[in-house]
Amino acid sequence: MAPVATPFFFYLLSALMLAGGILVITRKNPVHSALALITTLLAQAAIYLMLYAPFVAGVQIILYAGGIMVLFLFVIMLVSIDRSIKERQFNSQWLIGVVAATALGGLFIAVYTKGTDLFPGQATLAAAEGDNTQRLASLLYGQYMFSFEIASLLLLVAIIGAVVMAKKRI
Amino acid sequence: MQSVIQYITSYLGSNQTPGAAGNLFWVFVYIMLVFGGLSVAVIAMNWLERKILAHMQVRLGPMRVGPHGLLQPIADALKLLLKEDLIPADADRVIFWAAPFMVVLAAFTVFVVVPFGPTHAITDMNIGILFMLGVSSLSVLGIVMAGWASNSHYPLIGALRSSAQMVSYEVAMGMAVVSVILMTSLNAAGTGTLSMIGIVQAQLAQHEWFIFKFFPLGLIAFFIFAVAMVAETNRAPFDLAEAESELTAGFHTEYSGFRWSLFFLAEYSAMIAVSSIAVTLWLGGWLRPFPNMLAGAGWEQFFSFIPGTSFLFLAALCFYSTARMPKHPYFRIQTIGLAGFGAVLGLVGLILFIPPVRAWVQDIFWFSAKVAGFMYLYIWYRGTFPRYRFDQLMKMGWKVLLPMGLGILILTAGVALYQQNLWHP
Amino acid sequence: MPPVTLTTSGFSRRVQKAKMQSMLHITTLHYLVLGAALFLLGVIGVLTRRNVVIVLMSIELILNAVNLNLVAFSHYWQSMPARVGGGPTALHGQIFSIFVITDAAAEAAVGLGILIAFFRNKETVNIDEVNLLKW
Amino acid sequence: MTDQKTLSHLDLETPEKPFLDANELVINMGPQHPATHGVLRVILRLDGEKVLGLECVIGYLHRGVEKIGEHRTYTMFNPYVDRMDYVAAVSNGLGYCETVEKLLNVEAPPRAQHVRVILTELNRIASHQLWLGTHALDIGAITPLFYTFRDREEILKIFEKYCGARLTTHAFRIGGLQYETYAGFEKEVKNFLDFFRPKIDEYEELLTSNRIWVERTKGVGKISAQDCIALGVTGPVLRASGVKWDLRKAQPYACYKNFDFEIPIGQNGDTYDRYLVRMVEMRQSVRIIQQAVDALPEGPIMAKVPKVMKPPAGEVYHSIEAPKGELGYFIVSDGSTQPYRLRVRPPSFVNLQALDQMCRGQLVADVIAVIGTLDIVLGEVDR
Repeated sequence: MAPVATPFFFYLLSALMLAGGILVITRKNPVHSALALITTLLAQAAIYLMLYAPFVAGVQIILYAGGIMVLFLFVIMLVSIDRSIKERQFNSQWLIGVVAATALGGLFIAVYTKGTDLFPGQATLAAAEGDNTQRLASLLYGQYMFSFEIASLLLLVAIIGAVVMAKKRI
Repeated sequence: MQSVIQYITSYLGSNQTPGAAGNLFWVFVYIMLVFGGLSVAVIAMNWLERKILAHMQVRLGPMRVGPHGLLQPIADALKLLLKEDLIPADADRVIFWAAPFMVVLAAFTVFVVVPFGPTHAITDMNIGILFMLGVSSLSVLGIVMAGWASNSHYPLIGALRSSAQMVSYEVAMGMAVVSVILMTSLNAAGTGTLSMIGIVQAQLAQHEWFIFKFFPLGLIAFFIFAVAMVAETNRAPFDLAEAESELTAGFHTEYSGFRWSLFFLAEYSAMIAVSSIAVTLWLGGWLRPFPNMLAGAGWEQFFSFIPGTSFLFLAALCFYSTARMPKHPYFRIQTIGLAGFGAVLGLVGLILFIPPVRAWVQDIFWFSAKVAGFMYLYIWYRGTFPRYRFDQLMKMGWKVLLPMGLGILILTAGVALYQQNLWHP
Repeated sequence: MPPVTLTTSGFSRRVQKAKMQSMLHITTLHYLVLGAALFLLGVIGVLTRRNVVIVLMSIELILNAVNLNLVAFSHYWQSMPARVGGGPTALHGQIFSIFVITDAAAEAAVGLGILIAFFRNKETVNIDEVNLLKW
Repeated sequence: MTDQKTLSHLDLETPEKPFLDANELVINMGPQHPATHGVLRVILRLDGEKVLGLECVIGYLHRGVEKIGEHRTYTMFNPYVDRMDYVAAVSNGLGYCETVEKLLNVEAPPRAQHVRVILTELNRIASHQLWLGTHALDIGAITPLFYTFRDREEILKIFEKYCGARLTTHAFRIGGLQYETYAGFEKEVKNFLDFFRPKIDEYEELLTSNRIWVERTKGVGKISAQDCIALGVTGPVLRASGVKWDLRKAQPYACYKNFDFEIPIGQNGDTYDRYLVRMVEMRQSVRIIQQAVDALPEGPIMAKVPKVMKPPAGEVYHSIEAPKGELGYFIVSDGSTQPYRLRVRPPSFVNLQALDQMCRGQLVADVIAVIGTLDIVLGEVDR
């Protein structure tokens, strides 16, 4: 299917993502932050679809929005947040942090304006999305087999680590 | 004007879903049709659940509003819409407001890829089944939001239970689904598919519904999914999240009126959604029984009469009940109403006998009939089973269904490799 | 699906001239700028917030910004000719983003596990309080 | 005192170390809650879903029945006792009438005693049916409720035909019965027995071997025989813990010693055993009623009691085996027409204090199951 009104959707989704991101780092209540982050993640999944990466979009929804964020919400509800809402929200070095981030932002701006030549000017259509999943699968289980196994090992370690951490006594 | 008409009619000849054809008008029509049909199905399900459950429990169920309580769901809907919409004083208003919409959104969006027929789906996605599982997993967010925003203990416990339950059963569910996707790859090219339509077509091509594939592997995978889907939709015997005897009503304790009805709507459409996944993956989707074994024009003719006949049967049932209505004048309006309902059903049945309609409606009929079977199972479970306890539920999910799912996955992969002659030890 | 046509070789300067048009023409650069903005938001969150949960969420933002870049580049490479390593099978960016998502899941699980242990001992979620190696 | 000594091993006050200190949840279950069987309020201290301890708050249905008794004559107070355990009103009446008879030193004639046994046992079945339906409903099985209510209706019909009331029957009088049995009473009771025997199998078919039911009830709310005795728990709860104590056998009243029946006991003292004990008790009740109807003697139904009762001064305690446990009445008479002091020992009230002991360390869902299995009636707890 040919894309419809690409610029419109791009700007809409970008606005959603940025608004969500700003809310994440400014809300007092972590639950509100989490919901803003979910908005960002869903908008990003839609952007993946625009980039002809349907499988990554699906993984983004099922893993990030459906899995990781539920975990976040679960933990937020487990730790009582009433007291932390009343406390100071930003740490004492916040000024330094903002300055550092601004410097980094300046660096990005510099790179993107000076180095425009390095980037393609024209958005191009990728090949058929129809076999995206199949191609990804053959890459993942072929060329990247070893990395895949390492990733599963990482997950195993993470599971054991999380269980040990959450146990009654350490 | 001409071009508009041409744009609209250009789709009619194509053998694609409107989404794949990129025809916005027909996409819109299909969305309206699917969601309208879904709403009607939820209303019908509401009435049927109460009647069937009542008859299982030696009582009559709703009898007052309309003949045999047929108008009861409408009366209920009116009551819910007119009820005061309460928001607790200490609730988080925005999240409290947004939660039911989140749940409804997740439950309805899933239907975008449900294939009611080879071309009767809003769109066919390359990642169809992944999309369905992903989006339906979003409803847990809405439930958690509702439970947390109510700022009350019972909803909070309900939400925590529900999220833990849904996340755990999704894993077992995924295992069962992956084993089906492995089965779709048993063709010459050796490539499987995640597309919902592709999965049904693979069943047609392999001359076998996947529930019977590699017997009993397909059956066990189906069993795992059938258990997990009940847990996923928070229905009895896994309705811990809204266990009315423990948590009053679980995560929607503080909700009333319209918002509560949204949760209700979402629950039933989620039931229909997971049932249609099960039907698509294991029971051959829109395929009629024995499409290969009993092929040929004669059988084709025979099976094409079944939709109309079943509607005529329902109409006959209505007329029988009309004859049994009390003859007292007090019941006159009800009797006429029931007869009218029967007449409408009969008319629909007769329309379904007209040849073009007969051919056209086949797929949708078989798909709906299979989904309706699952709906009956849901009601049956509710009438029969006590409720599981939370730790038992978790134990079952992680210690029974997940290892079973893993075993099935490995075995299916092994058998599939063997069949493809790819097994070179 | 309309046939895919490569109108430029990829290193075009023409479009850049027409600023307005470039705004309406979504290029890889647009995605990169979006990713950079998201990354900065995440960095600010990590550096300034006290609440551990929100710091962890900011890290998720950073990872997502990286993912966006990866997928955008993967899209770009798919449109490149095969002789420089492009073509429809050049999906390495997407593969990498899947690994990043896996990594994020592991990070969230462990991070939240640590958070629970921390909260149980200190009864606070402030990152300033984490100033001992063992408590 | 001795009580303190017996209770000390229960260790009811020891606080458990919670999992997350800050996350200890206090939940008010009731007084408006679907599963507390009336207006019981249970304050639960939870760690996640694990119960660290609970406290029952009672008195929402207190009507001062005992005080009312001191201001009414012996005859006038008789209907009031029906309002305590309103699902087993006949048993309450039997206990009260027998206590006053003991005080007056009269005995009801044999025919009256047989009818009393028949009605009391019918009421035991009705009470157990109501328990079964609501208990199953609490655990999530909704269908048994409708089955038991359908069959309980038959018993209530017999009551209605006999004394005109279905719930608060006021069936017995001090010294015997007021009404002779109606024509066809014996036949109807026998019909009911024949009708009811297969129904018990029907209930058991739905539950006894149901996997979920067994998992939900086995090992839940365990209480040892020692704890039961220390806490004064009686009735099916005590018997399910393995103590063969039934007042119908231990201190036979009415004419129970004429009948042949078994006392079922359990072994583990868990919810499942209590369920089984009550199911067997229903079967045994059927057996008793059968014998009582077969041996129903002819004769008078009322002993000679004075119109104005002035029992001799003194005190008396008499207890019977009500469906829920030992129902005792303690009456102090000062020789006037009204009791000087009247005290009821209700089984539900005493059994309820075992709730904390039974629920510690279990989950919220188990609290519901345990409240159901104790078979409490709040009218009797609060009086």
